[in-house]
This record gives sequence, structure tokens and C-alpha cells, in this order.
Amino acid sequence: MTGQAPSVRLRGAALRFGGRAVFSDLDLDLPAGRWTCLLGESGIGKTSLLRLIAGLGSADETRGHLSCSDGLPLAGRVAYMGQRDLLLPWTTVLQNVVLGARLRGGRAAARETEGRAAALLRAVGLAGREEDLPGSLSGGMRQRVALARTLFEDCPVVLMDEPFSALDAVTRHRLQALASDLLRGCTVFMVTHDPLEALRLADRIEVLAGLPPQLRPVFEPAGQAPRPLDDPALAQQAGRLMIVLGDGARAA
Amino acid sequence: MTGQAPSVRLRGAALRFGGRAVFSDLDLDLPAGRWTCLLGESGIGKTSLLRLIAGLGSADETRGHLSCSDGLPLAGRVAYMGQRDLLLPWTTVLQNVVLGARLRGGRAAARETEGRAAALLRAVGLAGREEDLPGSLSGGMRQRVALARTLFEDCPVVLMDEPFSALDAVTRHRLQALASDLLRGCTVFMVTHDPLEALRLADRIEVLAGLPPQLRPVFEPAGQAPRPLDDPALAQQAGRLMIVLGDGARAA
Amino acid sequence: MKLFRVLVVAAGLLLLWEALVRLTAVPPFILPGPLAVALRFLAQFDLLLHHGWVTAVEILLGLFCGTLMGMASALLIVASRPARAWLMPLLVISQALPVFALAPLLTLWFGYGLASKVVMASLIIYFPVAAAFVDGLRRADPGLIDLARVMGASPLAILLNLRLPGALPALASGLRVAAATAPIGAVVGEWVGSSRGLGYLMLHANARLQVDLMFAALALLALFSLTLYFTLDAALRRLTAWQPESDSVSAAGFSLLPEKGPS
Amino acid sequence: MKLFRVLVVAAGLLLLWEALVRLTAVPPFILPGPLAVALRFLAQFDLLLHHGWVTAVEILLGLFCGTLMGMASALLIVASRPARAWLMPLLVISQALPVFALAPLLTLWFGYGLASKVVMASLIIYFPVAAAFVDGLRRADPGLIDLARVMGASPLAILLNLRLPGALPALASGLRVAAATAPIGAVVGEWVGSSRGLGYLMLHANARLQVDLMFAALALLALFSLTLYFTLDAALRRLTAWQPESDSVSAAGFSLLPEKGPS
Amino acid sequence: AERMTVLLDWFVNPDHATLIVARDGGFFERHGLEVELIAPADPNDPPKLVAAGKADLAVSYQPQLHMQVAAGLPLLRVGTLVATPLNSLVVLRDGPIQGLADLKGRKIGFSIGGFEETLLQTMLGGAGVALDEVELVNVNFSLSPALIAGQVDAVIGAFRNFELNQMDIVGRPGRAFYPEEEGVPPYDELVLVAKADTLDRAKLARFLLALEEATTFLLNHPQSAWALFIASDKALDDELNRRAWTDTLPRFALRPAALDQGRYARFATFMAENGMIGEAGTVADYAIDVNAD
Ligand SMILES: Nc1ncnc2c1ncn2[C@@H]1O[C@H](COP(=O)(O)OP(=O)(O)OP(=O)(O)O)[C@@H](O)[C@H]1O
Ligand SMILES: Nc1ncnc2c1ncn2[C@@H]1O[C@H](COP(=O)(O)OP(=O)(O)OP(=O)(O)O)[C@@H](O)[C@H]1O
Ligand SMILES: [Mg+2]
Ligand SMILES: [Mg+2]
Repeated sequence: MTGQAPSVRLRGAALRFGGRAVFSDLDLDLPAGRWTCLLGESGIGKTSLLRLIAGLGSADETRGHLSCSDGLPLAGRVAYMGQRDLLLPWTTVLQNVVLGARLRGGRAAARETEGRAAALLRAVGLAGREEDLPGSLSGGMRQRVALARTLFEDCPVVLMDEPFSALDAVTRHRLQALASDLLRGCTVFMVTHDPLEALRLADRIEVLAGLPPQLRPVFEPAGQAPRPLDDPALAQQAGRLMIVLGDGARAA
Repeated sequence: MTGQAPSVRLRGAALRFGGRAVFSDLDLDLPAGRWTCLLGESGIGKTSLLRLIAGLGSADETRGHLSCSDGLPLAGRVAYMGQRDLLLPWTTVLQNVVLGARLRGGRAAARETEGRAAALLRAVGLAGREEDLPGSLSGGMRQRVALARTLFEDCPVVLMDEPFSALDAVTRHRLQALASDLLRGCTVFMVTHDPLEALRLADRIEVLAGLPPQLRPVFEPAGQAPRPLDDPALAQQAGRLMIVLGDGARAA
Repeated sequence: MKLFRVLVVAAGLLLLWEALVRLTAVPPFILPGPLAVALRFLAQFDLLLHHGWVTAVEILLGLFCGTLMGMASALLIVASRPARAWLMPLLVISQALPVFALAPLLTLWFGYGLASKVVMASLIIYFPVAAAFVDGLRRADPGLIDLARVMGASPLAILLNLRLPGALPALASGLRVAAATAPIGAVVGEWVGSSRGLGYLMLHANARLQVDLMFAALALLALFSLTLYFTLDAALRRLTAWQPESDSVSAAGFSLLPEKGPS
Repeated sequence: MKLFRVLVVAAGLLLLWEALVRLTAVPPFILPGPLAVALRFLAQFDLLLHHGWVTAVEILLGLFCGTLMGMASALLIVASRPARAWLMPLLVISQALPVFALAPLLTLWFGYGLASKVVMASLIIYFPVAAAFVDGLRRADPGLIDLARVMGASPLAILLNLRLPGALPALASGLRVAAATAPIGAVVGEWVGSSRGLGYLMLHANARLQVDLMFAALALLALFSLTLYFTLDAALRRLTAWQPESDSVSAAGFSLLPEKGPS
Repeated sequence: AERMTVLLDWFVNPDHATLIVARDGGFFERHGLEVELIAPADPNDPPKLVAAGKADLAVSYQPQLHMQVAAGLPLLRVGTLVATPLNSLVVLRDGPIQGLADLKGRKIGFSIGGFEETLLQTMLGGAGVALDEVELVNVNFSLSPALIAGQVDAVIGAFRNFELNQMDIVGRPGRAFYPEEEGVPPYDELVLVAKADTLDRAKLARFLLALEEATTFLLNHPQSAWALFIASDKALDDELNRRAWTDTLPRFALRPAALDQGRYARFATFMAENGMIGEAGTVADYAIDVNAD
């Protein structure tokens, strides 16, 4: 991560598709250099919120105020990993990872970064697959390429939408540690469905729940992420988190 | 489920993409009317194995012997839920659910089953979204439509590839119970990455691991699925399962 | 707004045309100025309408038959690999044969009336439609096809329920080309021999150096093409609305207001 | 195997042709039988080669220029919404104007040499290429575009790195149509004014009632089209190999052997 | 009334005046005929279609007739519309070409009819210019535009009653060189051909009689005939047609059915000598007088 990560502040966010409002008047703070996890029922608007922060609009109406602690605009220093893997089908795994460099600096700039990209691919367990097309990868492999691409971006603010959802428990555990390590100091906002994952990685956990959906800050897990999964405190917190999630579901 | 579910027996299964063999000489038994879960590292060949049983080939070489206990071919009585949701983008959620009826019996046959499809959509929490296009659904909602479509098929043999991966913990818990209920008596083969999910639903758990990948039957969890997640036996088994998975990963 | 834009385009075209005439000093018997053409258009409006009507009927019938034939061939080609191997070369050849070589043959078989023109127009649009549709049908998502196979669908059911809707966007591409090409098909068909229609009028006017009348007819023909194209375009857009499109402009990121003061 | 198929197709076509001639009793001065044409082809091979060479050059140049122009217009249209609003009608009109009406103008500007034929062939293939490419470019996955925007890519970088490769399959569709159409463009160009080329030879033979020579030239032209089409097709298939295609046949499920006895 | 289909050689123009007047003035009707006139776009097609039995009569050109019959088309000339050549070599009057000899090394445009090379060879040969000393360019329909725009120095295939007026109207008058004055035997420009093996002499005789009456009417009442002509198609009423009308009148065959055997034989010999046909043959093979027996 280059430079000091800012905190991000969203006020009065509202989003509407056709006649259906996803949420209205949400406030969110992403503390500088901390990892925030967002949980919530499927379809409640987590992806929409993430996209809104990333500056991506497909909704029919989008409102809100977004600012960074350093007063500069957020655009241009945020990495985004979508819920779909969004790999370019026509180019190799390696080229997919260096896509950002390529888009910003052209072919030459991308070539210089290929070493770093290859190292990242090794780190996510895809050594030897650099020259394969995405079409020949398994679902989890594709997700790992997308993760490598996001880590490659090296941005102070990182938005990730269920980045580990297609991975087996062991690989997931390992890549959580990797991400936690590489994104240390970044302002991270991650959507996840796995309470344990949130408890392992997050400095702060928010739950989007209710009707209309509201953000409820729930936890600020203690200790340094990544936390070990066999920590008894974590198991206990997981129970409490499940109850909050269950309540949210019942309220909706 | 209509009719008596057969057991499925696979012998000497082998699969190769180009120069890369995914696995060779795998033997698998899916006991009649029981739920078998398959775990394994990302990219090891779970999806490939599932597709092989479904009779879907995209590999350059596929070998093996497949038979059912009743001596009849498997084709035509198996439901398949892929790792991608595979919804038709041009038609409504409801029409996606009745796709099987439509493909086999035409428009009229599909219309007759719409009531059952709507009930299934309600059951997976998508009441009111019947007439929406898949493009306007969230990732988890799409997965739920695909699940509804699979349950709608009402087949004696069901193959599912990470059917709950995009769902939040609460919805996942609810839909696991739903599937377990609706698929009672079916021969089910499900790929999952979540050890707890496997322990909750499976009558038998297999792990694909090693190099070359081999199937290792690990568990036959006791009791009737769906098992409660707060069962202490389950937590203990989860620990053991993680160790097996970790071993497998280290071996590869 | 849209109408306004069309008018501006039209005005721009006319200006360009006038400029062309003036700057390149093209003699008027080769390219008359827009004013002369407009005057002729008004003066012989009845005549143009009379011939235009004939051509319009030919265009629409040609478009209809050509599209039907094209779609049928495409379905056949995709439905069976042998059909593809045998039909595709025929299709390509059908596109490559110049009309005038076939003209006597067509007149022999279809007579001097409407039929031979419709056949001509159909032949011309046949290939773009068939080729685009074949491509669309073959580009169906293999995952969907796999799913349908497991569901026990017959190849025909797969064709109708999966490949066909999925190929609509590609077919629409082909149809757009067809819509823009059909008028020239009809005009070339009139070349086969006729005594009515805009093509006839144009050749006739051309042979007599009534170049302004010829360009008036040409303008009417262009108008037909545009109307046909944009009508069909609008209809096709509605049919393929499920297909995500990304304009460089329309799908642009919105920007949230930066927060002003504490809220 | 492939060559074998082509040969069988050719033989089939000839048989069809012969059958047509016999069954419909077309007089030989309207449609000669394949044997007469083949004999003439061999007898006048040098002449055909001489004219065919001219036409081949026109076709290739026309294809090249038309594709270039079509792609450039498409990029422009997609790159900016105003360009789209203004250029699209022009494009449609360009397609709808019959060449013969413009021919005097074109020959005035480009002479009777190579240039005017290349211009005409280009004009004819311009629209299919541009239209298909525009459609392909606009159908880029919005998710990819969004991703690129977040990455801070300029619209140009998005165009070149995302839209363009993604549009290759659609462009390929357009190019296939263009390849099959380009020969007719060149021939029409020759027909409007020339002293060499297959189009000229055909007119000439036609006027002299050397119908078998005309059909020999036609056969050569068809051969050009086929060669061009299938060469381009093969090349394009390689370029768009990443695109999943699903033949009804090739993507068929395999079937595992049922187990025989205990293993 | 008996139906007859007549294919013209080209779009309706004053060359077809006698046919139009015969149709619209009721001359055919009076002889129990209902005649349909159809204009093709390619003058080469009508004879083929008549030979294939798709029409009763076609308007064609005498030089083409010889070639068609030589090529085996079952055709017979049964009547004449225009009894002199119309074809001519045209240059700009104020251009650099004063005589045929000046054409050496120049560009000559032509509209492919199949006969132009022989014409040129004969005409230029008389002026001491060989055919390969000029450059021939096919300009298809654009004979006068190509000449006026200076893209070619001369055009062959221009009709003296037509292209000359056309050029005059746009202010670039031309000068014509007439084939029959430059060594080409005179011939009938426009003839009527019918399918040889299904000839209905009696019907054709009636047709030609009506045509003859129409021709007489045309000569006697040029104004009423013109009114009939332009009434058939509004687009015909323009300056060019008016002028062409006057220039064409004296060239119509007054006796459409009459056949000058010697003249046809002379022309056939000319064609054979120039290699356009194998041998001259006998007149009866390609032309008849339907009234003879
Ligand atoms: N179409 C293909 N072409 C080439 N290789 C392929 C193709 N499909 C799969 N493979 C390879 O086969 C292996 C197994 O893939 P498979 O999809 O079965 O893995 P998986 O166990 O389902 O993984 P995941 O948990 O990530 O979904 C992988 O190495 C993959 O790269
Ligand atoms: N393009 C769209 N058009 C219409 N509605 C949309 C669109 N995209 C999302 N929605 C709606 O917005 C709501 C929120 O969707 P979103 O994708 O943000 O959910 P999510 O919380 O990310 O769910 P999941 O956990 O399933 O991914 C859903 O009800 C969805 O149907
Ligand atoms: Mg989401
Ligand atoms: Mg998988």
C-alpha cells in the first residue's frame, strides 16, 4: 500500500431501482487503515452499497455524500473486487492480474509489473497457471485470480465483495491471512457471509438489516487480525453475531 | 421425489484436460437415498467429478464406468445445480424455475407447474420476485433461484455444486433445512466448501485430496440430517474434518 | 429531441452536399445541388410517390422472405453438422453471385412482376441474416446447454428455448444490416426488368440525364432505408432489452456529492 | 477430411446445377450446363486468370479499406455519443445508396482505374463491418467496464483493452459477411466502368452470347468468395478461440460405459 | 383480343414511339391484339428471353441478331423498327478530335454491346488507326457524362438521335462520326425478333400491319403522336425526348415487315469477315418476311 490510507465517510446514501428503494439515508464510516466487514441477508443491498462507494452506478437513483478524511476524492485510489470474478476471458491469468497497470499505463507499464503479479499468483496457489486462459480454471481458482488482481492494485482503500466465498476452508484460511497481511494499513471494506471470517479479519463489523435496511455496528473484535479461529472468544462472539443476524432476518 | 432412488456406482473414473490429468482411477459410491458431501481443495476436481456423473463432458478425455443399482441408465433422472447459477437472462425468475418442465414438455406443461414453482420461490425467500429478470437480482438471490429450479426438478438423483455458497449464514441455515427436507429419500451428491454444512446435511462425507487426487471417505455423521449446528458433537467432528482437509492440502 | 437531431443531421447532410457541389465544381449533370433536387422532388412528387410505393412493397416483402429464409437456413445449419458443412458454402456463393448474371434466369422463373424483385431483395439480405444468426446460435452459453441436456431436453427444445433467445442480439445485428440493405436489394431487383419502382425511375432518369430526378428518387430511397432501419432498431432493442449494453456514456459512474460541512 | 468435404460439396453443387438444367429445361443460352462451363474454363484459363487477377486485387484492397473504415467508424460511434447520433444515419444511408447511382460520381473522382473499384467494394462491405462492430463494442460486459473505471482507466484504454477484444466475435461475424460480399462489390465496380477484371469479362461475354464463358467467370468469382470466406473464417476462429462455442454436436455429453461385471 | 408480350431493348424512349403509338392509339386493338410492352435494364436479356419462350417479341439490334443466331439462339428477325444505324462515334465538338485519325492514342468509352470493337476497327481502320492504338474503357450507362467530364475522348455506342441532343442540352455539343459513312455497311438499328420454331406468322403479320399503320399516323400527325407518347408516362415529357422525337421520326421503318435480303446478306458477310460470326449463312436462317410464303 502506498501512502497513508484515509478514512471514508458516507452520509445519507440512498439507492433506488425502479420503484424499489434498496436503502435510504444510510450513514457509514470506514476508519482509516482499519478493516470493516459488512454482513447481512442476501439481497439486502450489501453489493449495492459497496458499488456506491466505488462510484459505480447502475441504479435508477443514487444519492449521498461521500468524503475522505484527507479531503481528496476517493476515485483513483480504490481497488474493487466484485461478487462475480470479472476476469477477461480472452487473456491469460497473468494479464488479468496486471490489468490495472495495463489500463493505466499501457502494455509497457504492465510488463514491468509482471514479476510482482506472478509472485501474487504464487501466493494464492496458482503458480504454473499464469499462461492459462480463465476459461480453463475452476470457480475457486478464478476467484483467487480476482483476489490477486485486487491485491496487485496496491490501493489505500480496498472494497471486496465476498472475496473468499468459492474457496475451501483450508485455502480460505490461508488467503485470509495473506490478505490481512498485504492489506495492513489499508482502509478495507469487505462484504462477507461468513461470521467467522468477519470475526477473524475485521476491526469492526457492521450488519445491514431491517426494513428499511439500516447499518448496525455490532462488534469491534479485540486483538490483532488475523485472529486464530480456535480462539474461544471468537466462538463466543460468533454465537452473538449469529443472534444479531437472526434478529435482523426476523425483523425484515 | 418420484420413484425409488437408486444408488450410483462409479468405477475407474479418469479425466484429462490437454496434457493435465485431473484425476485417474477414482471409485465412488453414492448410497441410495442418502446424502453424500464432497469436500476438497479448490481446483482439485470436484466440479469435474460432478459433471462426469451428470454425463457432461468438456474434457479432452473422459473414462469410467457408471451404473445404478436398478440397472437403468442414470440419464433422465438426475437434477444438476452447477457452480455458476446458469439462469437464462432473457426470461423471468419463475420461467427459470420451470425451465425443466418447459424443455421436456413445452410451454403448456410448464404453465401447469407454475404453482409449484411459485411455492418453491416463496420457500427460498423470493416471493414477489417471480416476474423479475435474473439481471435484477443479487448474487445470492440468483443462487436461490437456481436452487429452486433444482428442487423443482424432483429427481431421484441430485447433484449440487456449492449450492449455498453465496448465501448469508441465516438464509443458508434455513435453506439447508429446506433442501434436506425436500430431498429426503433422494440420492444426493453435493460439493461444498463448508465443513459445518457437510456435517449438518451429509449421511456420508468424502474428501478429494492428494496427488493424484484420491477420494477418502471420512465420516458418516450420526443422527438425522439436518443436524443442529450447536450440537457439541458436530463442533468436535468439524475440528477433525478440518485436520483431514489440512492434511490433504499439505499432501498436495 | 430525437426528431430535432434527425433534422439537424438532415440539414448537415444537405449543407455537406451543397459544399461538395460548390467546392469540387462537379458538373450538375453528374451531381446536382440539393436545391435543384428538392425542387424536382416537389415538382414530381406524384411520380415519386407512385414509383416509391411499388418499391416499398418490394422492400417489405423482400425483407420478410429473406429474413425467413435466412433464419430457417441458420436453424438448419446449427441443428445438424452435416447441414452446416453442405449449406454454408451454398450460402456464401449465394452472396457472391452478381445479380445481372442471374437476371435472365430469375425472369425466366419468376416473370417480370413483383416476384423476381422480391426474390432479388431476399437473396441480398439472406446472407447477412443467416450468417449473423448462425453465429448467435453457436455462441450460446455451453453451461446453459449442459444444464438443458441434464434436464433431458431434446436438441429441438434446446434450439428453441435456449439457443434461439440467446441468439436474438446477434440476429438483431444481422437484421439491422438487412434493413439497411433491403432497399438496394429491391432497386437491384428492378434492374432485372420492370416498368415501375424507384430503381426503374432512377435508371430511366439516369439514362436521360435527368440527374436531379434521379437524385430525388435516391433521396426517397435513403429516406426508406432510414425509416426502416430506425423502426426495426427500436423494435429490436425492445426485444433484446435483457441484454446488458454498455455505452461509454450511459453506463458512466455517477458521482456522489462530496460532503459539504457536517451533516 | 475437410478437403474431402469441400470436394464433395463442389461435386454436389455441380450435380445440383446439372439437375437444375435438365429438370427445368433451361435453355443453354440462359444457363449452360456445368460441363460446357468447365470446358470453357479450361479452354480460356489464361484469359480468366488474367482478369481474375485484377479482380482479386480489387477485392483484397476493397476488403482491407472497407474493414478499416468500418472499424474506425464503429470505434468513433462507440467512443462518443454525439458521434453515434450523427454518424449512424450517415452509415445507414451509405448502405442504402445504390452504387450505380453514385458510379458516375465515383468514376469522376476516382477515374476508371483500380481506385473506383476499391472504393465501391469498400462501400459495400463498410456497413456490415461497422454495424457488427458497433454492436459488439456496445455489448461489452458492464461489469468489466465498471471494474476498469474503478481502476482509473481512461475511456480510450477501456475501448482498446476491454471493448475491442470483447467485440472480436461480433466483428468476426461482420467480417465473414464482408468477405462473402466483397467480390460482388468489385464486380459491380468493374461493371460501372473498366476495361479489365472478371466483371468486365462477364459483361463482355454476356453481350457476345458467350454464356458459358460468363458462367466460367462466375464460377471463378464464386471460388474467390469461398476461398476468401473460409480463409478468413479459419483465421477469425483462431482469434476468437477463447469464446465458448457450442455446436449442437461437438458439445454433446459423452457417455460413460455402463459397468460390466464387478471391476 | 390475343395477348402479346413485347420486350423492349431499354427503357421507353422515342425509338419506341411507333410501338407506343400503336398500343395507345388503338392500332393493335383494331387488329385484335392486346400488347404489353416491358422494359428491361439490360439490352442483352430480351432476345434470350424470347428465345426461351418467355415473350413473343423482343426489340433487338441487327448486329446482335447475327451474333445471337450464330450462337444458336432460335431467333428470327420478323420486323424492323428503325431502319438506319443510330450508333455513332461521338466526340466533343469543341474538343481536340477533329477527325478519326486524331483518336490515335486516345481513350474511347463504350457501353458493352458486343459489336463496338468491330465498328471501331472498321471506322478507325479507314483513318489509318489500328484498334490497339486506342484505349477502350467500358463506361456502361454513362456515355455522355464520361465524354463531357473529359474522362474519355470519344464514345462509341452513342445514339445519334439521343446522346447528341443530351450533350447539346447541357451546353457541351458533340460531333458524330457515322459508321455507315466510315466503311460499315448500313443496317437496321432496331429490329423485332421472334422465336424461330414457334412462329405464328398470321399473328405477327397483324402485329406488323398495326405497327405500319401507327408509323404512318406518326408521320402524318407528329403532334398528336407526341401527345400519345408523353401520355403513356409523365416522365417522358422533357426537352431531351422532344428533340430526340424529331430526330428519330425520319428513321422509322415505313414498312416494318419488309425485308431487304441483299442488305442483310451484305451485313452478314461484313460480320463474318470481321470474325464476329463463323460464316455469313443464308438470310432465311435469321430473317424472314412474315408476309412472304
Ligand atoms: N475447460 C477446462 N479446460 C482446461 N482445464 C480445466 C477445464 N475445466 C477445469 N479444468 C481444470 O481441471 C481442474 C479441476 O477443476 P474443477 O472445476 O473440477 O475444480 P473444483 O474442485 O471444482 O474447484 P473449485 O472448488 O475451485 O470449484 C482444475 O485444475 C482446472 O484448471
Ligand atoms: N440491476 C438491478 N436492477 C434492479 N434491481 C437490482 C439491480 N441490482 C440489484 N437490485 C436489487 O437491489 C437489491 C440489493 O441487491 P444487492 O446485490 O445489493 O444485494 P446483496 O446484499 O449484495 O445480496 P447478496 O448477498 O445476495 O449478494 C436486491 O433486491 C436486488 O434485487
Ligand atoms: Mg452481493
Ligand atoms: Mg468447482
